[in-house]
Amino acid sequence: MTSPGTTTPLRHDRQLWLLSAIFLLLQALLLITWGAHYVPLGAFTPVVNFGIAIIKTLLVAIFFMQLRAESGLVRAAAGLGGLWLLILFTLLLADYLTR
Amino acid sequence: MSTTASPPLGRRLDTRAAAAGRNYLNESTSLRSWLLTTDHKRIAWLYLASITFFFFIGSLAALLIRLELITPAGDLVDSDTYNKLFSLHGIIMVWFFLVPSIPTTLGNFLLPLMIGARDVAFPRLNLLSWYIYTLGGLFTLTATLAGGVDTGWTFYTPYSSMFSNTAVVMAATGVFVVGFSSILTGLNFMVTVHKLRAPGLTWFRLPIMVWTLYATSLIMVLATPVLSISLLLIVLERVFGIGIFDPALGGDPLLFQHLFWFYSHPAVYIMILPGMGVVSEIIPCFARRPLFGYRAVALASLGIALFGFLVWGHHMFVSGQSLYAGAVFSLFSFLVAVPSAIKVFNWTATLYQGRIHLTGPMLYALSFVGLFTLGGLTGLFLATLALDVHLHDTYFVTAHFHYIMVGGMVTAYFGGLQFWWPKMTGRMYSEIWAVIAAITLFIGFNLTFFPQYLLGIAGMPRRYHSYPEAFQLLHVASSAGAVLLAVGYLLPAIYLPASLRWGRRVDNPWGALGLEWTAADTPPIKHNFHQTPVVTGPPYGYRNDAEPA
Amino acid sequence: MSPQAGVTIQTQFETAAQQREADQLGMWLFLATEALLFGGIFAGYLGYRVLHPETFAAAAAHMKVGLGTLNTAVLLTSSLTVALAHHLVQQGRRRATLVLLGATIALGCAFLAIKALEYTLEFREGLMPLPGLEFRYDGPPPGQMFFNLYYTMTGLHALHLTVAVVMMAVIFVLVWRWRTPDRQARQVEMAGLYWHFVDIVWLFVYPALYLV
Amino acid sequence: MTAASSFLRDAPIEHVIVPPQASELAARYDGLLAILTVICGAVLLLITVLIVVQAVRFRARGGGPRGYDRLRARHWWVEAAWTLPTLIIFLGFFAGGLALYLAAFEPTQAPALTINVIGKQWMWKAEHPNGAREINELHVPAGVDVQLRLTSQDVIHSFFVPALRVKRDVLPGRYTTLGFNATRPGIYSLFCAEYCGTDHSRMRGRVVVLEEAAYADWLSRQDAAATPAAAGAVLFRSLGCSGCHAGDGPVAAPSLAGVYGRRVPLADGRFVLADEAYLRDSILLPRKHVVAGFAPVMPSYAGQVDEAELLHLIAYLQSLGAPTGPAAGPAPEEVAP
Repeated sequence: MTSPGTTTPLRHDRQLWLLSAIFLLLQALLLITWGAHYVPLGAFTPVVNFGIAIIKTLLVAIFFMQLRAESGLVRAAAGLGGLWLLILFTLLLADYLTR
Repeated sequence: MSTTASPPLGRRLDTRAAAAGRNYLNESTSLRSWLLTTDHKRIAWLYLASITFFFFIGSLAALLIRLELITPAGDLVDSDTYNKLFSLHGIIMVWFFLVPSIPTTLGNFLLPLMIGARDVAFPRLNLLSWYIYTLGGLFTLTATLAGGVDTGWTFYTPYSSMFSNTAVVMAATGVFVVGFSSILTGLNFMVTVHKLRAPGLTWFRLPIMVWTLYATSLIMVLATPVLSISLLLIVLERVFGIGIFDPALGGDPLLFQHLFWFYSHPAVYIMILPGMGVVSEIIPCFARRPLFGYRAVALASLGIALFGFLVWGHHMFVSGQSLYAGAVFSLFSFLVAVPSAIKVFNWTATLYQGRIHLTGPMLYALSFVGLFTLGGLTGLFLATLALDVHLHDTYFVTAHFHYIMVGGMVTAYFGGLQFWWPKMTGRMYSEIWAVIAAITLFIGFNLTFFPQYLLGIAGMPRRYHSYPEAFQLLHVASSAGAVLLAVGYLLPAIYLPASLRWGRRVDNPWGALGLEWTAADTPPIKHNFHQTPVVTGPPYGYRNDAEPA
Repeated sequence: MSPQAGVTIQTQFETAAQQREADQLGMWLFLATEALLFGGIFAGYLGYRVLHPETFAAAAAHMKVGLGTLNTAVLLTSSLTVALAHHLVQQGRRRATLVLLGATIALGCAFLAIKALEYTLEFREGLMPLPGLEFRYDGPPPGQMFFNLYYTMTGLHALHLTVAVVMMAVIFVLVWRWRTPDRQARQVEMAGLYWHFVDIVWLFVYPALYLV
Repeated sequence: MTAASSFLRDAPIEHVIVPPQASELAARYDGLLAILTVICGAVLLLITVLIVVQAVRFRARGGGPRGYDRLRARHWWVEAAWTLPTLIIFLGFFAGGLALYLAAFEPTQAPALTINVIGKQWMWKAEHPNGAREINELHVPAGVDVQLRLTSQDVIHSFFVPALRVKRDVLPGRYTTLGFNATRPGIYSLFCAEYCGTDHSRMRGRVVVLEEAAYADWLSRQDAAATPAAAGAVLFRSLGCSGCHAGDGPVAAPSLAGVYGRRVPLADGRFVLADEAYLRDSILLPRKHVVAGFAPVMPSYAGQVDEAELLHLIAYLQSLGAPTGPAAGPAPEEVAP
C-alpha cells in the first residue's frame, strides 16, 4: 500500500517508467488487433480479437489499476466479475451452440 | 460466544439498558433523526416499515386472486384485472418483499451486532439504499395500481416488449431502480463481513446467519445487474423500438428468459438463504444444543450461492432451449439441492439430545423445516427433465415456490422477527399469541398450497383467470386456506406493535448466546457496544444440562 | 488512531488502513456489478452473433473502423494519464496531478466527440433505427439487430464515460482546492478505478462491434 | 374476444387428480412420478417424524440429564452418511428424467403424420396434411406417431395436453415440434400453458383422439379447400419465387427440388440441413445462409407472408420430389394433387 511520503524517488521513477512501458505495449496490441482486421484469419478472427482484448484488460487491471499491489481479497473481488461472466457466457452458449 | 453456561430460558434480567437509560431508540426522537439516520439499527426499522407496507399490498392482491378463483367462470373481476392482480402480486412480493425482507430488516439490524462492529462499512450508502428502495417501490406501485401491468412478474418477451399495452415501462423502470438498492446492500454487507469483524472472530466462528447473509449479498451483487440490463432492454424496446427481442429482426425470445433467470433463479436463493440463517439461529437456541454440523451448514450456504448460478435453464425445459443445455441445467439443479438437503438433516440432528422449548419462534422455525423440505422435494420433481414437461407452468410450480418462499422464507421471517423482537425493542411480545399465530400460519398455509400440488398434477395451468369446472373443489379448498393464512399474518401485525406499549421489559428472554445478545445492551446503544467485544470461541455454545427455568 | 494527519476515520472503522481496504473492496465489488451489467448485453450480442454470423459480419462492414480504433487509442491514453495522476497525487504533486486530470477529462471529451461524429455519420447514412426515421439498410433484418446492439452497447458505454468525465471534473476541483491531500489522493484513486473500468469495457466493445 | 369465447369448449374431465393416460409416454411418465412421490414422501415423513418425536422426547420439561450424543461424536461420518445417498438418489432421478425426456423430445423414427399448429392470441389453429383446418380442436388418430409443427403468430404460447403428458412452448419466429403417440381414443383437454395476455385462460380446447379409421372418416368429411402443399404451390408462383427458382428467370437461383431434408452447401464452405427452420430463414432472412455458387440477391419476404402461408410454402417445398433435371424443379402444376 502506498501512502504519501513513503515512496522513494527511485521507486517513483520506476513507476513512471513502468506505466509508460505498459502504455506503449497497450498501443502496440491495439495496432496488432487493427492490423489483424485486414488479414483474413477466418474462424480465428474472434479468437485473436478477444484474446488481445483480454490481454489488454489484464494489463490495465494489474498495472494501471494497481492490482499487483493489492491484497488477495481485492484481487479475488476483481476476479469475481470475470468468473461470473464466464458462467453466464458458457451456459448461454451451451444453449445457442447446441440448439 | 465465549460464555460457557447458557442461562435458562425465560430468566428475567434486570435490564442493563434501563440502568443506562440510553439506547439507539430514545437517543433522539425527531422525525428528522430517523429519516437522516445512518445507524444500521434505525435503517432496519425504516425498512421494516416499508416492507410491511408492501407485504400487505401484495397480500391483498393474493386474497383477491384467491377469491376470484373460487368459481371457475371468472366472474369476480374481468380477465384484464385478474392479470394485473397476479402481476402486481408477483412484482410486489418478489422485489419489494421476498428479496429485501430478511437482509434489510433483520440483516441490517443484526449483521454489525453479530460480528461485533459499530456499524456497517458504508452507513450512508445503507441509508441511500433505503431511499432507493422506498421511492422505487412507490413508483412501481403507482404504475401497477394506476395503469396496471399485465405481464406477470416475469416480463416475458415478446409479450412485455411488443404486445402488452399496459404500464410496463414504468413498472420495469421501478424494478430497475430498486435493483440498485439490492446491489448496494449486498456490497455493503460483503465489505462489512470482510473488514469489520471483531478481534478473534474468524470465519468459522461466525453465526450461520452471517454466512447466509454473506452468500445472499454475493448473489445480489453479481446477479442483480443482469436483471437490470434485461429490464433496461425491455424499456428501450418499448420507448425506442430497438427490437433486441423482436423475432422479425432475428431476435430470440429465449434470450430474455436466459438473462431474466440468470438473475431470478439465484434470486430464489437471495430469498431463502437468509431464512435458513434465521432458522439456524433459532433452533440451537431453543434446543439448547450447538448447531449440528456447523461447518457443513456454513459451507453449504456458499455452495448454494455458487451452484445457484448454474441452474437457471431449468425454467426453460419446454421453452425450446437446446436439449443438451436442458440436460446440463437439470444436472446442476440436482447438485444445488444437495446442500439444501444437508441443511435440513443438520437442523433435524440438532434437536437430538436437546432440551427443546416450543416457543413461538421455535414453532416458526420447525414449520420452516417441514415446509421447506416439502417445497424442496417437489423442486426435485421439477428438476427432473421429463416430469417438468407436464408440471411446468402448472399449479404444481405455483405450489412448489410458495412452499419455499411463503412456507419457508416468510415463516422464517416471522420467526426471526419475533426471536429478535426483544433485542430490537427491549420488550417481550405475547408468547401465547405467537404460538397461536404460528400454528394458524402452518395450517392455513398447507390448506392453501397443498391442493395446488394436486391441481398441478391434474394439469391446471398457472395464471388462469377461468378454468374447467373439474378443478373447482381444490380451488375452493385453497381459497379457504388463504383466509386462514391471512389471519395468521394479521395476528403478529397486532400483538407485535401492542407489545411496544404493554410488553414487559426484557434483556435476553431466551438466554441466547449470540454476540448480539451477550455483548450488547437491550436495546443496543447507538454504536452497539460499550467496548469492542473479543471473541474466543465458536458460536452456539448452548448446553442441554442447564437448569430449567 | 492513524499516524497520518488529515485522514478522518469514520466511527465504524478502527484504523485508516482498515478504512482504505474497505473502500477498495467496495469499489471493486461495484465494478464487478458493473461488469455483469455490461455482461448481460454482451451475452445477448454473443447469442445473436452465434445465430446470425454472416449477417452480423455484413452489417459490421458499415462500421467506421478507423474512428473506432482512434477512439480505443484515445481511451488507452486517458487510462495512462489517470494512472499517472494517481501516482503523482500520492507524491503530493498537486500541479502535475491537475495537468494529468485535465488531460484525462480532455481525452474523455475527445472520445465522446469522436463517438458523436460517428453517430452523425451513421445518422446521415440512415443507419439509425429510430422511430419515425427511415432505416436505410439493404441487408437482411438481423443486420438491423446488429445496429440496435451497436447503439445500445456504445450508448450505455458513452453514458458511463460521461459519468466518469463528470466525476473527474469534480475531483479536478477538489484537487485544485487541495484541502485534505490524503483524501484527494483516495478520491483520485477511486475515480481512477472507475475510469479504467470504463476503458476496459471499450476494449471489448471495439472488437465485438468493429472487428467482426 | 367474443369470437374467441365462442370457441371455448372444455373437454369433459372426469379424473380428480391424475389425468388419464392417453399415450404410451403417459404410462412411463406416471411410473417416474410415482417413484419420485414415494421416495420424496418417505423422506418428508422421516423428517416430520424425527422433528415431532424429538420435540416430545427431548422436551425441556422432560427433566433429567440427557444421554450421550452419539451423532456428534462421529460428526463427519454422519454428514457423509446422509450426503452420499442423497447425491446418488438425486443422480438417479436425473438419469431417469433425462432418458424419458429424450425419448419424448427426440423421437427416433420419423413421424407418420405431421400437423401444423399455429398459436395466436387467443386460439389454436391446426391444419391437417389434406388441408382440413380446425380451431381450438385437434383431431388425431390413435396408434400413429403424430408430430405437431408448432409456431406462433405473436407472443409465446405453450401447447399442453395433460392426458398425453406433453407440453411444448410455441415461439414466434421459430418452429418447435411435439411428438406423441396417442393410445386411447377419447376427448382430452388442451391448454395454453404460457401466459399470453388478456384471454390466456380462454386459450384452451380439446384434443380428440380417434381410431385410425374414424380419423380418416373425419378427415374426409372436412371441406378442405386445398392441401397445404397445393396452397404453397399457388403462393410459390404468385410471390414470384418460381421466376428464379424454377430456372427460367433472369437470375440464377438454386433448384428447390428435393431440397427438404438435404444437406445444402453454403457459400462459406459449411453445410446446413435444409429443415423447416432453414427454409423459413431462407424465405424471411435470405442472406443468413447463402447457397454455394449463388449470389446473395434474393429479397426478404418478411412481412409479405404470414405464418400459415409460410407453412404452406414449406409444405410445397417438402412435396417436391428428387430433382428431375440439373436446375429445374417440377412446375407447380405438376405437383398439385
